[in-house]
Amino acid sequence: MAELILKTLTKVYTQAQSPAVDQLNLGVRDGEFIALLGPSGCGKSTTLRMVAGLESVTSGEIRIGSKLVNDLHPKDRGVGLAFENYALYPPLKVRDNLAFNLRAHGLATKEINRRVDEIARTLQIQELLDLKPAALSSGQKQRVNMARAMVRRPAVLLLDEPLSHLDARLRVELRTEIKRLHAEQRFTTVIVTHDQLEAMALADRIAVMNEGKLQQFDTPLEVFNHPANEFVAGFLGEPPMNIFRTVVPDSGRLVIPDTDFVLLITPAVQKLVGSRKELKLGIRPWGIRVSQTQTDGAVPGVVAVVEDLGDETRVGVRYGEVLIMSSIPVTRRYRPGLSVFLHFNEEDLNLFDPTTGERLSDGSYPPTPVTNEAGHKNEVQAPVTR
Amino acid sequence: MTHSRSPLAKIGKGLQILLLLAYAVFALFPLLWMFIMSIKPDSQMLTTTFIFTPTLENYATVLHSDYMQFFFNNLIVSVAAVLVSLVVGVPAAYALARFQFKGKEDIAFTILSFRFAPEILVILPLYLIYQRLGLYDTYFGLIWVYQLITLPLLIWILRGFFEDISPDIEAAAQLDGYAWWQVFLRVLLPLVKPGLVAAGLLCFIFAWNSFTFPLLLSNNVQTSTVIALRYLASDTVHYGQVAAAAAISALPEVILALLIQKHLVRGLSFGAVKG
Amino acid sequence: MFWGREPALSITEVWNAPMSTTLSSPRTPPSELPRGGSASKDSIAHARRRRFRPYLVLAPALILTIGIFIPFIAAICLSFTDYSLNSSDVSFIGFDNYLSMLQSSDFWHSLWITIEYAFLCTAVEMLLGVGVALLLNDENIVARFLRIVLIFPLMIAPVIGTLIWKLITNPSVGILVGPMRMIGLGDFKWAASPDSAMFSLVVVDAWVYTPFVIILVLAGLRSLPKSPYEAALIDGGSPWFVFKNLTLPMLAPVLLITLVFRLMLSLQEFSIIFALTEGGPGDATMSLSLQAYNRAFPFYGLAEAIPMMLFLWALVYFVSFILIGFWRRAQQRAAGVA
Amino acid sequence: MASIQLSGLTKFYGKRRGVEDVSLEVGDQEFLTVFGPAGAGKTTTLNLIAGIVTPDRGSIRIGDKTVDALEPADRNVAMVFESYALYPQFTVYQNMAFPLRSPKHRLPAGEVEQRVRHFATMLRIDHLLDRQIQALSNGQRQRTALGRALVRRPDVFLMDEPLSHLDAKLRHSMRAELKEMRGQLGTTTIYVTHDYLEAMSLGDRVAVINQGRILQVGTPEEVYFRPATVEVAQLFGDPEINLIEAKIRSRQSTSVRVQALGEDWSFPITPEIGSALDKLPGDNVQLGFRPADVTVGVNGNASLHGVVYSFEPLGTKSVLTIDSVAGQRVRALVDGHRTFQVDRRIEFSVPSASLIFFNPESTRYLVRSTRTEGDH
Repeated sequence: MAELILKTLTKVYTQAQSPAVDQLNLGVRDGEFIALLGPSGCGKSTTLRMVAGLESVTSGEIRIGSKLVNDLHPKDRGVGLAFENYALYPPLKVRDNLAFNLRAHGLATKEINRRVDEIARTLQIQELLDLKPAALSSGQKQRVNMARAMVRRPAVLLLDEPLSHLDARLRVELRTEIKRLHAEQRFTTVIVTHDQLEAMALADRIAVMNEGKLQQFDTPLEVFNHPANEFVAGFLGEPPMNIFRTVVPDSGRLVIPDTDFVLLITPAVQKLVGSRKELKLGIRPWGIRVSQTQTDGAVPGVVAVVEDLGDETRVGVRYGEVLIMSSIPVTRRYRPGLSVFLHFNEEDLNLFDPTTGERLSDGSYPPTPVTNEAGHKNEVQAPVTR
Repeated sequence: MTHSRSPLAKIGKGLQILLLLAYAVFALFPLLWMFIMSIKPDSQMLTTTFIFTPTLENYATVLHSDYMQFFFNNLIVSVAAVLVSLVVGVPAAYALARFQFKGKEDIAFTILSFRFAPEILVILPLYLIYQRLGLYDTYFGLIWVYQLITLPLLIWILRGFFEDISPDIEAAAQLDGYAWWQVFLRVLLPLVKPGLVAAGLLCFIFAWNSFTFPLLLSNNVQTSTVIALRYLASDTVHYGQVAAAAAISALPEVILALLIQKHLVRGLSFGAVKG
Repeated sequence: MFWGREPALSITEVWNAPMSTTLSSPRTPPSELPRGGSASKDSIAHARRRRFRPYLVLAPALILTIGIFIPFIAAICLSFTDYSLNSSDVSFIGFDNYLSMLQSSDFWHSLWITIEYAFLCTAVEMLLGVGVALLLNDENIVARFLRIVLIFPLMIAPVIGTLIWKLITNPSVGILVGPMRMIGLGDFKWAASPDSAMFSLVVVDAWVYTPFVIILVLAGLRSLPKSPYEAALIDGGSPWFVFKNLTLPMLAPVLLITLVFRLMLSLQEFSIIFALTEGGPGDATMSLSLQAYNRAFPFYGLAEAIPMMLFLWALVYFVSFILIGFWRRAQQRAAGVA
Repeated sequence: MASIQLSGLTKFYGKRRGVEDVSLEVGDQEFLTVFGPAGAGKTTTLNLIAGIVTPDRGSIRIGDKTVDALEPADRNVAMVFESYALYPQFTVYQNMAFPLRSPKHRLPAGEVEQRVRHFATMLRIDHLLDRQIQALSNGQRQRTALGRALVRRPDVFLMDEPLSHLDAKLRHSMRAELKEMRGQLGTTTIYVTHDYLEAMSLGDRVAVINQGRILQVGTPEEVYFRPATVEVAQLFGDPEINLIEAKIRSRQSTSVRVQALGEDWSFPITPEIGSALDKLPGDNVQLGFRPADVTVGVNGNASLHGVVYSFEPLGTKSVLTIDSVAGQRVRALVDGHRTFQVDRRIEFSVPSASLIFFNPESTRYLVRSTRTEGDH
């Protein structure tokens, strides 16, 4: 176990115009679990493969522990990698798959068996040891894949999209297992994923990447609640954050042109807006309250879509090209065509510069609501009672 | 991979290239030699190896001889054989790829097995029948028997190409209001066109190369492959002309081979290995 | 793959899954048939129409090939007669042709030659081909160049290839005479001597067909999944360890199918032998095909030739049948099923 | 416009069951979602209706005619394939116009042009009409496939997982757009999906199918709040519903005391629940409750105890996995602002109104409190 440091790590493929990974700086503490999160092609897998030594480094440094590993052979870096497509050795039994690395490093058979049995117990794959990979289900393959990465007790454990090929039920199950396993074993772990839920659930910190560049590196809640820019805001959250362009005709109002959308803003917010005439407004569906009664600052609209999804209802109101979705407690009340009012929770407003996409911020706003299990305040949504 | 910087790895790399070059010499030198001979005048044939006065005389002689007649015979028979195979084989390949029916695999294997029956075994009875039916020494007779070479190959290659097309596309076109044969003509055929071209060319090459069939089932209507060999057996050997004849016969194939390189693996293995 | 199919692709998985199950077991009853019950009359007619469609589409190809199948049956019939090309009366003589074949030393000699030829050619080509393919599976300029041009010997007619080798080894104009003399083999006679005729044949056959092996094996190598090798890189296995434990088992199906093709064709090779030695000198390279040819044509013994060819045909099928069995098992093993 | 009637549809692929005895009625202009996991028989059902696959048994009516003997081209249904099945050699325009140039649906060139443009505009792909299919993103391909189906104005729409290959963000917005568009089209639609959110959001009714058999057909509220079987309950919701075995210790008219999760607890019941429990053969009952309904550590009056096994924040919500006293794990969906330490002891409770009762032997639905379905 060790810390992992990436310093201005860059990868340029010869044919490509722009770098696959661009000046990436990242420090992973000993025992920390971080996620590289981003859409496909954002450079997250390339980063992971550079750390593993499967991809050469164009410039920059990779340090594991305090050792520079740029030019080290993959087998000498002390990393374990769980491949996205499992990459198990098809002709070998599970046991031999797990023992491959230990044998290559010349461990005694007795020690190999002990280690294999131990990791098999941890990942609950004891009864699979004498099977070949093709006989395994995808969930089992993934467990073996992880076991193979962990059996060598790596300094850094690398997980490449470990859950992406599993069905929903297995995904949730294995996600919990990984989280628990990390809590117990505290491997320094880097997970690559495009699934923001996975990143949020598992990681101590999330590094959001796009087009080879690091967008934000922070704790899940911070990334979720205070996205550094429009990209991060749009990428995290399901259903996605409503992000749309508004103009500021005069102080104190945000407007979608040619529609009924007129949002009154407080001086505090106006201060962030400054003298801009245009900006991107982002608000998560849970930050909007829907009602049939007008209150101060409510935006009128007509219901376009209603989705009843069991534990929640989603109501969509259209303003020209913009469909604003809100998520509210289950209710039978709303039907398309109904006139309603949308109340925007000020704390949940995210303002982005329309050209750079950067978050407008004075450094302090808004405060992060933090609570613990003893009591909770700031409930965005009233508890559902039936 | 990125990790081969040790001296041992460098030696290995050098050895690898050396061995490859050795094989390249073995594989290519004979062809080069054929070309050298073909541009060597008869007078210098026995006295020189690499240094001589190049000439196109051998080619001129061959091109003005009756060899060209045999060259065109070969062309006619091979092209016609491929065309017949295409007309008959494309629907068959489609049926074997898509439809589910009784005896499907048996039919497919029967067709394939023709390719692997000893040619002499086929020729012996055909020789008699061809003479009875007046097919001996005719274009038609050769075109028909060439089907043994071209048809199994074409059907098995194209079957793979048809199988590569998602069945959804076919279903979509049917739902769009087209009968199954219209779907076949308007949607599927354009999609397998690359495969069609590759398979057709490969069939042509094999038909062109055929030796045993024209040797034994034809006499005056002869192909260049057979005739080239006879040149060498004749009493007054003009080696340069033999080499030129061989080069002329080999040239179309070398060009075609380069064209279909991408699909060659599939073709050579009857679809067993997808390259 | 043929002879047992690959699993379908993921997108069309649902659609294809049932298809591939029927495909792998050719004798499953056609699934388009209604199984009784409450299917309406119309739908039965509909199903019947659909059922005949494939045969309709296949018919031309079948007619054409069956047209050639008829002579094959004729051949079997002829083999029970004393038919020959130079006499007009034919009588039924039962198994005489077969019995005399089995008693003839020519036949056993030719059978031995056939097997020797096939074994030597296949062995040389497989070893050389696999070796070269492994060396070629790399990105360097020589490999890239060779990958393009190595198919030339395979593409030109084997007879033309043989012709070229005849020129090369020709004692008066051949390029090989000088070098051979230098290494003390000045009087090496190639195809002209019974001692070296088989060697010469193998050289020519290997020159023509090694590229075939290379191309298939190379394709096999390139279709191997990359990620297990990356895993092995991180795990740190030695090259030999990786080759033995990963490459060889995963490549086995391609190796076997290549072997099948080469054995089947070299067992019945005719044109190279005919062009280079015509079975000679004497009967030093008189394989079954040549033997049958000689009986049937110069000596008019058509009916005697047919049993030999039937025997050869049976041999080819027997060998390939066994090897295909191995191939199927290797496929499963490579996929990790068995 | 037409209704659809499937009766006793059965299709085996060799020994493998595609669907068995599927009977279903879809009303005119109804939007029915068919929901189930991979390999449940959803696509087979669509293929049977479209005529791509012939049934072993059973019959299909579209409108007032039986279509069993009709070729796919003659059934006047349009289908959106999961793979999109676009013609790769054509442009977007040619793909969308293809049905209108067929012998069956041929229209004059002018009208073809007008219709293609109309629907392309509606789907916001009008600027892509001259593009080759290879040059399109997944979302654009999906819209093109939808467009090709829409131009036909068929009797019936069949949609096979049209959103499944889109990324999560696009899937949410396309779902909402599709739902908005539904109203404008008014064509009978069968929509296949493995995403329960899609099934509930889009469907007037949901047909839940698994292993070739229909498990339940009902409104989204019915299948979510009154699942016909434990299996149906497990298919809806993420994380999955909690299922526990309970032993009834004692019962009054308005409350019941059970042993479950290793503890004794009691909760109030309605008369309806009471009479359903009376009909049970033994003392055992299976209880289901959704993670969102679990309340954790409030007011000190929680009746159940456990240890935090794992805590996964998801933003607005977090998943809390609790090791109960009996060792069985319970998942709770808690507010995103709360944090929990692994291995800490906590208390939790399950509101009685959220409990779904199942017969433990047949795993069939018994009863739940009438105050459900979000009547607030």
